[in-house]
Amino acid sequence: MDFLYNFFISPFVQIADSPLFFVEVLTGGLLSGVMYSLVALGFVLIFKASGVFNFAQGAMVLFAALFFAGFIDKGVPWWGSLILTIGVMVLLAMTIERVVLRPLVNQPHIILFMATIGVTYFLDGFGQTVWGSSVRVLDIGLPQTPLEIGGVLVNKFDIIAAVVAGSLVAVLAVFFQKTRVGRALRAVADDHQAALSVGIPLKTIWAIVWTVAGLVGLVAGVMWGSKLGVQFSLAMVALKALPVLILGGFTSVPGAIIGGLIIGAGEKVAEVYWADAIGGGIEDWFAYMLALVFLLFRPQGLFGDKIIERV
Amino acid sequence: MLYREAGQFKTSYAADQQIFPILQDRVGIAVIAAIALGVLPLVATEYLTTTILIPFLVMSIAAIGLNILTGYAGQLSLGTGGFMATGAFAAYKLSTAFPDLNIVFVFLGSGVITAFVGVLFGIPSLRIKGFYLAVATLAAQFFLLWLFNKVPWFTNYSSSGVISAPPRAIFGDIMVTGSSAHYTAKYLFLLVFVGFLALAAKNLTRCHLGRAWMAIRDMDIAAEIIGIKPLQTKLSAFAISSFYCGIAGAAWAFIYTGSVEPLAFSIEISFKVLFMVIIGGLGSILGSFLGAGFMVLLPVILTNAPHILGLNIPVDMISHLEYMIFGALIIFFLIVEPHGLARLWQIGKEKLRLWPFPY
Amino acid sequence: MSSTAVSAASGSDAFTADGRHKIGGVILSVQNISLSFGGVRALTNISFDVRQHEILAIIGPNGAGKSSMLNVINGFYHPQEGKVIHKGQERKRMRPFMAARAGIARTFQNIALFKGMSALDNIMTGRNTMMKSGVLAQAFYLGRARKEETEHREFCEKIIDFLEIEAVRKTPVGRLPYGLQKRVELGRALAAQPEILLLDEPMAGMNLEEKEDMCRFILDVNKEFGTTIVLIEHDMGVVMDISDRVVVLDYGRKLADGTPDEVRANQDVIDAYLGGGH
Amino acid sequence: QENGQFVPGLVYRTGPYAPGGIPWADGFADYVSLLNARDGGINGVPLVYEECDTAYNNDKGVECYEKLKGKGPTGGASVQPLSTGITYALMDRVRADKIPMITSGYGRADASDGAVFEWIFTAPVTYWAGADAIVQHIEAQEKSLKGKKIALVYHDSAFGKEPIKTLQALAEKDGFKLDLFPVPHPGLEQKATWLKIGRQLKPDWVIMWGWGVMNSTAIKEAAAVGFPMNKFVGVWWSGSEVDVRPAGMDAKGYLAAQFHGAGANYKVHEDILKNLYEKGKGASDRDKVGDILYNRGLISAVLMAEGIRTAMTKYGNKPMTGEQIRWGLENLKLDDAALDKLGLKGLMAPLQLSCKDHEGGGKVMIQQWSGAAWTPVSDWITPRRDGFLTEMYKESAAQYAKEKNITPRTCN
Amino acid sequence: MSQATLHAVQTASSPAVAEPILRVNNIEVIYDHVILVLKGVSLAVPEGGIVALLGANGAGKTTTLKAISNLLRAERGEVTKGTVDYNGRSIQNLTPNDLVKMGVVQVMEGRHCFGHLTVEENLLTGAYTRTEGAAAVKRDLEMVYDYFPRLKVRRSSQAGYTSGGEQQMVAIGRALMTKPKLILLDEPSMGLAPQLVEEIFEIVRQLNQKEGVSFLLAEQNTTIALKYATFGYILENGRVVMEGEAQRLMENDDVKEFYLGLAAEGRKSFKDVKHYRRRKRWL
Ligand SMILES: Nc1ncnc2c1ncn2[C@@H]1O[C@H](COP(=O)(O)OP(=O)(O)OP(=O)(O)O)[C@@H](O)[C@H]1O
Ligand SMILES: Nc1ncnc2c1ncn2[C@@H]1O[C@H](COP(=O)(O)OP(=O)(O)OP(=O)(O)O)[C@@H](O)[C@H]1O
Ligand SMILES: CC(C)C[C@H](N)C(=O)O
Ligand SMILES: [Mg+2]
Ligand SMILES: [Mg+2]
Repeated sequence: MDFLYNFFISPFVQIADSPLFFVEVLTGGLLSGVMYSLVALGFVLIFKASGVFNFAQGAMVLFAALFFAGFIDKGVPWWGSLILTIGVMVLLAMTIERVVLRPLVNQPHIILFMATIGVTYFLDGFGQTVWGSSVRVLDIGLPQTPLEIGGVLVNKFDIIAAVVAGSLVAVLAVFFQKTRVGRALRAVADDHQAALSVGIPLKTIWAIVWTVAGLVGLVAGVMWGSKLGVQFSLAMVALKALPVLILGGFTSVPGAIIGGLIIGAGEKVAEVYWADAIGGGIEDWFAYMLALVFLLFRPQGLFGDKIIERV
Repeated sequence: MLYREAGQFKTSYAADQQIFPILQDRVGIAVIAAIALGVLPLVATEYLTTTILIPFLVMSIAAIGLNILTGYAGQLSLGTGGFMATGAFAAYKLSTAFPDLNIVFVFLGSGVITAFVGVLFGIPSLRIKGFYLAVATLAAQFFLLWLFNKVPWFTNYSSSGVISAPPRAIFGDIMVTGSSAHYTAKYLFLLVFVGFLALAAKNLTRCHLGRAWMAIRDMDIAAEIIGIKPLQTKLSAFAISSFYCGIAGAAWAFIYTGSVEPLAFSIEISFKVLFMVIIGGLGSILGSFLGAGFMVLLPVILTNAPHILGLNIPVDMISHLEYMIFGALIIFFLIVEPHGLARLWQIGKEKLRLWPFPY
Repeated sequence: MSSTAVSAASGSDAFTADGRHKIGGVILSVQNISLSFGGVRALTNISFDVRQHEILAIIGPNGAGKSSMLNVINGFYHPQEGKVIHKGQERKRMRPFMAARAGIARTFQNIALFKGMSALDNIMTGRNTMMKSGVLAQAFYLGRARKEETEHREFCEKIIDFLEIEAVRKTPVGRLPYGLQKRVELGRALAAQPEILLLDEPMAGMNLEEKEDMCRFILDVNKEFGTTIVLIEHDMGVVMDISDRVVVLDYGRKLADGTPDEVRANQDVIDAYLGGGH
Repeated sequence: QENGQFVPGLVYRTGPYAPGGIPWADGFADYVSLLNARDGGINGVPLVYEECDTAYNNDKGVECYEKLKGKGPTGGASVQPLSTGITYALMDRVRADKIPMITSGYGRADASDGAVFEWIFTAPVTYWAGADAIVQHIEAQEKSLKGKKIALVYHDSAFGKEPIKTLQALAEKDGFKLDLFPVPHPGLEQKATWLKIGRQLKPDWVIMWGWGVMNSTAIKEAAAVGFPMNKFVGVWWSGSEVDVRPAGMDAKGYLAAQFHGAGANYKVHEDILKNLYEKGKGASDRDKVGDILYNRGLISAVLMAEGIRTAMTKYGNKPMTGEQIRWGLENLKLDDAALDKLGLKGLMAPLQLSCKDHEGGGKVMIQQWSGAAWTPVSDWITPRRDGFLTEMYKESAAQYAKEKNITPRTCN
Repeated sequence: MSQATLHAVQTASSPAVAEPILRVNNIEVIYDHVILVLKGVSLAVPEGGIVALLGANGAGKTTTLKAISNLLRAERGEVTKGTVDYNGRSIQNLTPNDLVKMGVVQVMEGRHCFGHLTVEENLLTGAYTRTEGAAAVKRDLEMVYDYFPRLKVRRSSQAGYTSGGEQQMVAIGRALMTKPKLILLDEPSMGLAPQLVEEIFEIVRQLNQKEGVSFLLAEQNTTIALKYATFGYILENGRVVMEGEAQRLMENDDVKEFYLGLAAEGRKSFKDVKHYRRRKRWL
């Protein structure tokens, strides 16, 4: 059977034939996985801190990038644009808290999830009303050139992305685990009402979290935007971040990055070596299937908090 | 005084267990049925029928399907689009492989096939829960679309991957699918289908299967401890939900657009149906209709509103505003009533019952 | 609830003077159960028997492992060691729904009602295991489905009468006050017509009057149906008054096992649990 | 305007494909406005143009079509859906409604067979013709295709799959090896594809059938694996400014097949700038006039307008119905003289439609991105229709006719 | 309303004499815009007092407490009439966070622990609003551990995995960590072992006497509540039907019979309660 050969034998023959290429695919995959992590991180942040599955994270990536690129196009220097965009994101966070979250406090998670989809639509529409739907080129001087290390081709840009994501993860992990606010954030995620009852100010907490998520979104937006140009499709990278998210666990900051690495590497290797057996273009679902398989063994993702089941 | 159940005593449990125990409700349903069957076909224009009524009915089926899974059984799913695609392609294969098969059976058959697929993707739900499951159902969504796109057998080797509905008739010569079918025939055919499906869904949800679903939804561990088999119950929800989604997909391809490529059932459809269910009301069949109506009408109204108001706004601006208003309205409705339009309707009824005294 | 059906059928020697079923042989026996979670030893080598028709109370300080014990009996927790023998058969690696199907029903410490459903539907759910009509029959509400629904509804209405919750039968349970929720939960367990009923703090959060009612319900169930009852309760008044036997747990260990009076007199129990006031 | 000719515009200025949809729609709108502003419409019949946003989404496209088809005295008497997917979705409907559908450079290639597809016009070129032209160009560079490796990177949709059949036929005929690389919508992630192409397969040429963000991503990734740009040819929808600009200088040397020229140095642009932009009535930014997609929208509008104009020669100067416009299109002849008169000389190749041939013999040229502009690197290439493509059209159309119970009409 | 019974217990020494720290004036609460639950409840907690709020299930005790601590909004309930004053200042428009800062904290019915946080982290969230530095917080943490040694044993377990009673201790301990001046305790004894119940009330008394903390205490265990409280209110069906000093309430015949289980003949065994008693209502 052709299929069996293509599925079970040929990929390994190929790998053995040219191990260097395999390493290249692997590193390429790992590095592009990091780009997903950047987006997934925003999700994790909000989920961990308020129990809200923020579908709007993708829209926030686009939104931030649109404003940043838009200001630059208007002739504002990059640092000025950065400050302005940060201002916009803070404003956005406060608005979301006031208009969406506060009236929906203590509602079931699915309702909040739905509300964030509402936010997604609003942001997509708003960003484009202000800045239009054409592509904006975002060039902040990140090097795009390929680099050969020991015969393996890597992209400088990807390496920078990895460094950025790594540092974000480190900072956020410490923030959550070790600080008073971090603890309060996790409390809010567990029980809004109880958090209120001990005097945790949901208002401030949410404004903080959404601002931070907005800033993480900005970073992701700048990275993705300088890769693809700033355009509507940026909002869709959220879909690539979701499997990363469940694989790593909704509540784990380091999980976001490790999930990203696994998904990135997994889908690239699969696409390169198994496309012959099962047909190309599998990247779309492969990540989800991979995540699904992991979930069957760990329903809370690799690093997520265990789902508490008690009676 | 308008809406009172007082005075309508039930003398037997059987009477109390009717679908609509209250007289006013029964009258209301009868009126709606009469309008849908008798009045709308006569007055609705082609535009109205093809862009509002038919998609409304199609989406209602899908919404009922998802509501069974998510609203009743509590299994959050984003795979609706994938299941609808399965229904569409199954219907296409069935109707082209058996050209003499009555279109009613084509639809039912596609529902059954989708139910099997649904069960397959429902298996992980035993272990995976909540948002994890939701994201996992995306695996079904993307995989199924990819499959129909990739394997030419599903499209009878059409080079573009697009399938189009073969012309089929009921009662011998009334065309209901294909380009020569009259829109009113399509509408009525679909309406009858929807009627039966909605009735069946309502009945299922108030019998023991429905209670088992809701028990699993509300507290799965407790449900299991009082004797409900979780896997069986969840899978039955996946099966029946997918059955509905499959029929919705078939109706979409055969009656609404007439031709589809897999991309038509993209993740956006999944979200749309989820919206309908949530805006309409989780765990409510009526809500499925309200949600579908809301979601089908809203964009049409929004795109036409500027024109009607005599405003001259460029289309891109309209679209962007539409997005914004749409998003804002979703948030607004969730805030007003997180349990959806159906609950709003119910509160309205409760107020009516107390009327004229406020409490 | 009408008692005629049950009591008329039974011979007189099966009953005590006050009309209760005589306590019979061992119906359920837990033997050498040990259960730990990570480092926490919830249960250490616990054994006791439950006899048919008796009311057995389990008491002990908070965190002693009482609820865990019920969870083991239910098959929700799987002990690392020991076995549960139900009607002479060892149950191993049991899934929770099997216990229910074998006639063990239960209520929960933190109310575990189905919040989105009405009181009536919650109670009807208790009878789900007995309903067999198929999907199509249900979808079109035909024949068997219709008959079943009506029959079981009648039974549930009896329970509703018995528990005096007629007024709230159609109210979503999430909106009911705590005490009524507890009652609905009891109703749901009763609906299954269990042989053994496990009650986890059925009277927590009730005032005296309601506790009296609840005791009455429990005693009546035991009397009329001969249901064996295992009960966790912190109110010593209740425990001492209504139970036939008491098992005392203390941080995973069994401290004592005997009649209420024996237990009350046991110095270990006084030190560990009852405190000076009792 | 009660007695104008109603022109529906199914466009997309929103959604993931908006960056490409906007310039096309602007070009189309500007040409319609130009006719109204400069000539008072067509033969004195003003054009009433209304857009509806489809977001490149099939069911929205259907809704827009239904919404617009009944407007004006003669209805939306011709449509251009600007999407292969929507083309498929409307195929049955336009037949039932008797509305000609013009799909310039997209849609279903076999619809060129006017005997079966009475209501669909594929002028000036189809994807099959485009694929053939690209292969011709490659052959011209390589001398012989025998043993060469060509990869096709395509948008995994009805659109992207369209050229496969032709390329496979050519591969067999010319002896090259064809490898297929589908990219799922929207095409944000292509690293694996390009690693495989650039580092493992190392084909001689890569052909791309992409649209939207997929294009710029592909160019970037190709550059990242060091694939030479001058061996990388896109179809016309992968060859606009918005596709190459985000890639910066990496895109320099990239090739694209076009069925019209770039730039604003034609008479028609002069008119547009004078009659519209100087009066502040243009639809686009002034500096985007003449962009590839802008010009394509413009040409699409020209085809429609000339179809109407031709129809009026037979039916008189009043708003035309769908059936009349079909006659007009089937008798449309745009030779050099006609193009010159329209101010389009050099912008596109001449063409002539007929009852049988709804494609009209359009030509293709290859252009190269210099880093700042598109410049032609080939002459007009004539796709090998006779004996090759027309046969394929016919065969495929016949199968469609059978499926749909259509009896092909006889064209004389 | 039967005025006779009301007057029987109402005494001149209504707590209004001492300046109350909390005064609730005739509030009305509606859930979901339609369900009227409180129909005009008034009560007062004197500075340094322990006031018990008694009543059957569903009488509206929890609702009253939530109306005070402003947690109602999260349940889609609202106060539609009446006022709530704390230290003479209206607090209806303050957030729960402001209230906690001002020293008003509620221990919610049904525990509501943060399941994923450890026991110790749960306790520390209680100190969120405090500003006096880590040392003071540490001291209070030790104090809570002294009160509840069991929590110290379980300090690093996730609260979601602790037993019902342990969670109740966490909830109370967490509230103590806010360093409150007025604690709204909702059924503190629920699910606790008898000797712990005593201990909890001892803690209440200690805090009250040593630190001057005031308490408003919704409790089903009437006997013990009245033993420790100075003043009591009895709520039925969303209305206050009886109020008076704890001592006097305990002596009231109706209270004795329905809430304390002391009929004229003395305490009855639960076993001997023969008939379901029809509740005697004051309404
Ligand atoms: N699933 C679990 N994971 C970890 N620890 C657990 C789990 N279930 C119970 N425990 C621990 O086991 C011990 C016994 O708990 P259990 O709930 O049985 O106590 P209990 O006797 O019912 O106490 P209470 O009277 O307070 O309800 C507790 O310390 C609890 O923290
Ligand atoms: N969120 C809610 N929505 C609707 N009704 C509610 C809600 N919460 C409480 N109620 C209703 O308000 C009434 C008073 O409830 P509340 O919880 O205040 O009583 P309680 O005195 O605390 O009773 P318990 O002793 O059982 O705790 C009850 O009838 C209950 O049904
Ligand atoms: C603009 C378009 C018509 C191109 C597109 N990709 C298609 O569907 O063919
Ligand atoms: Mg317990
Ligand atoms: Mg309460």
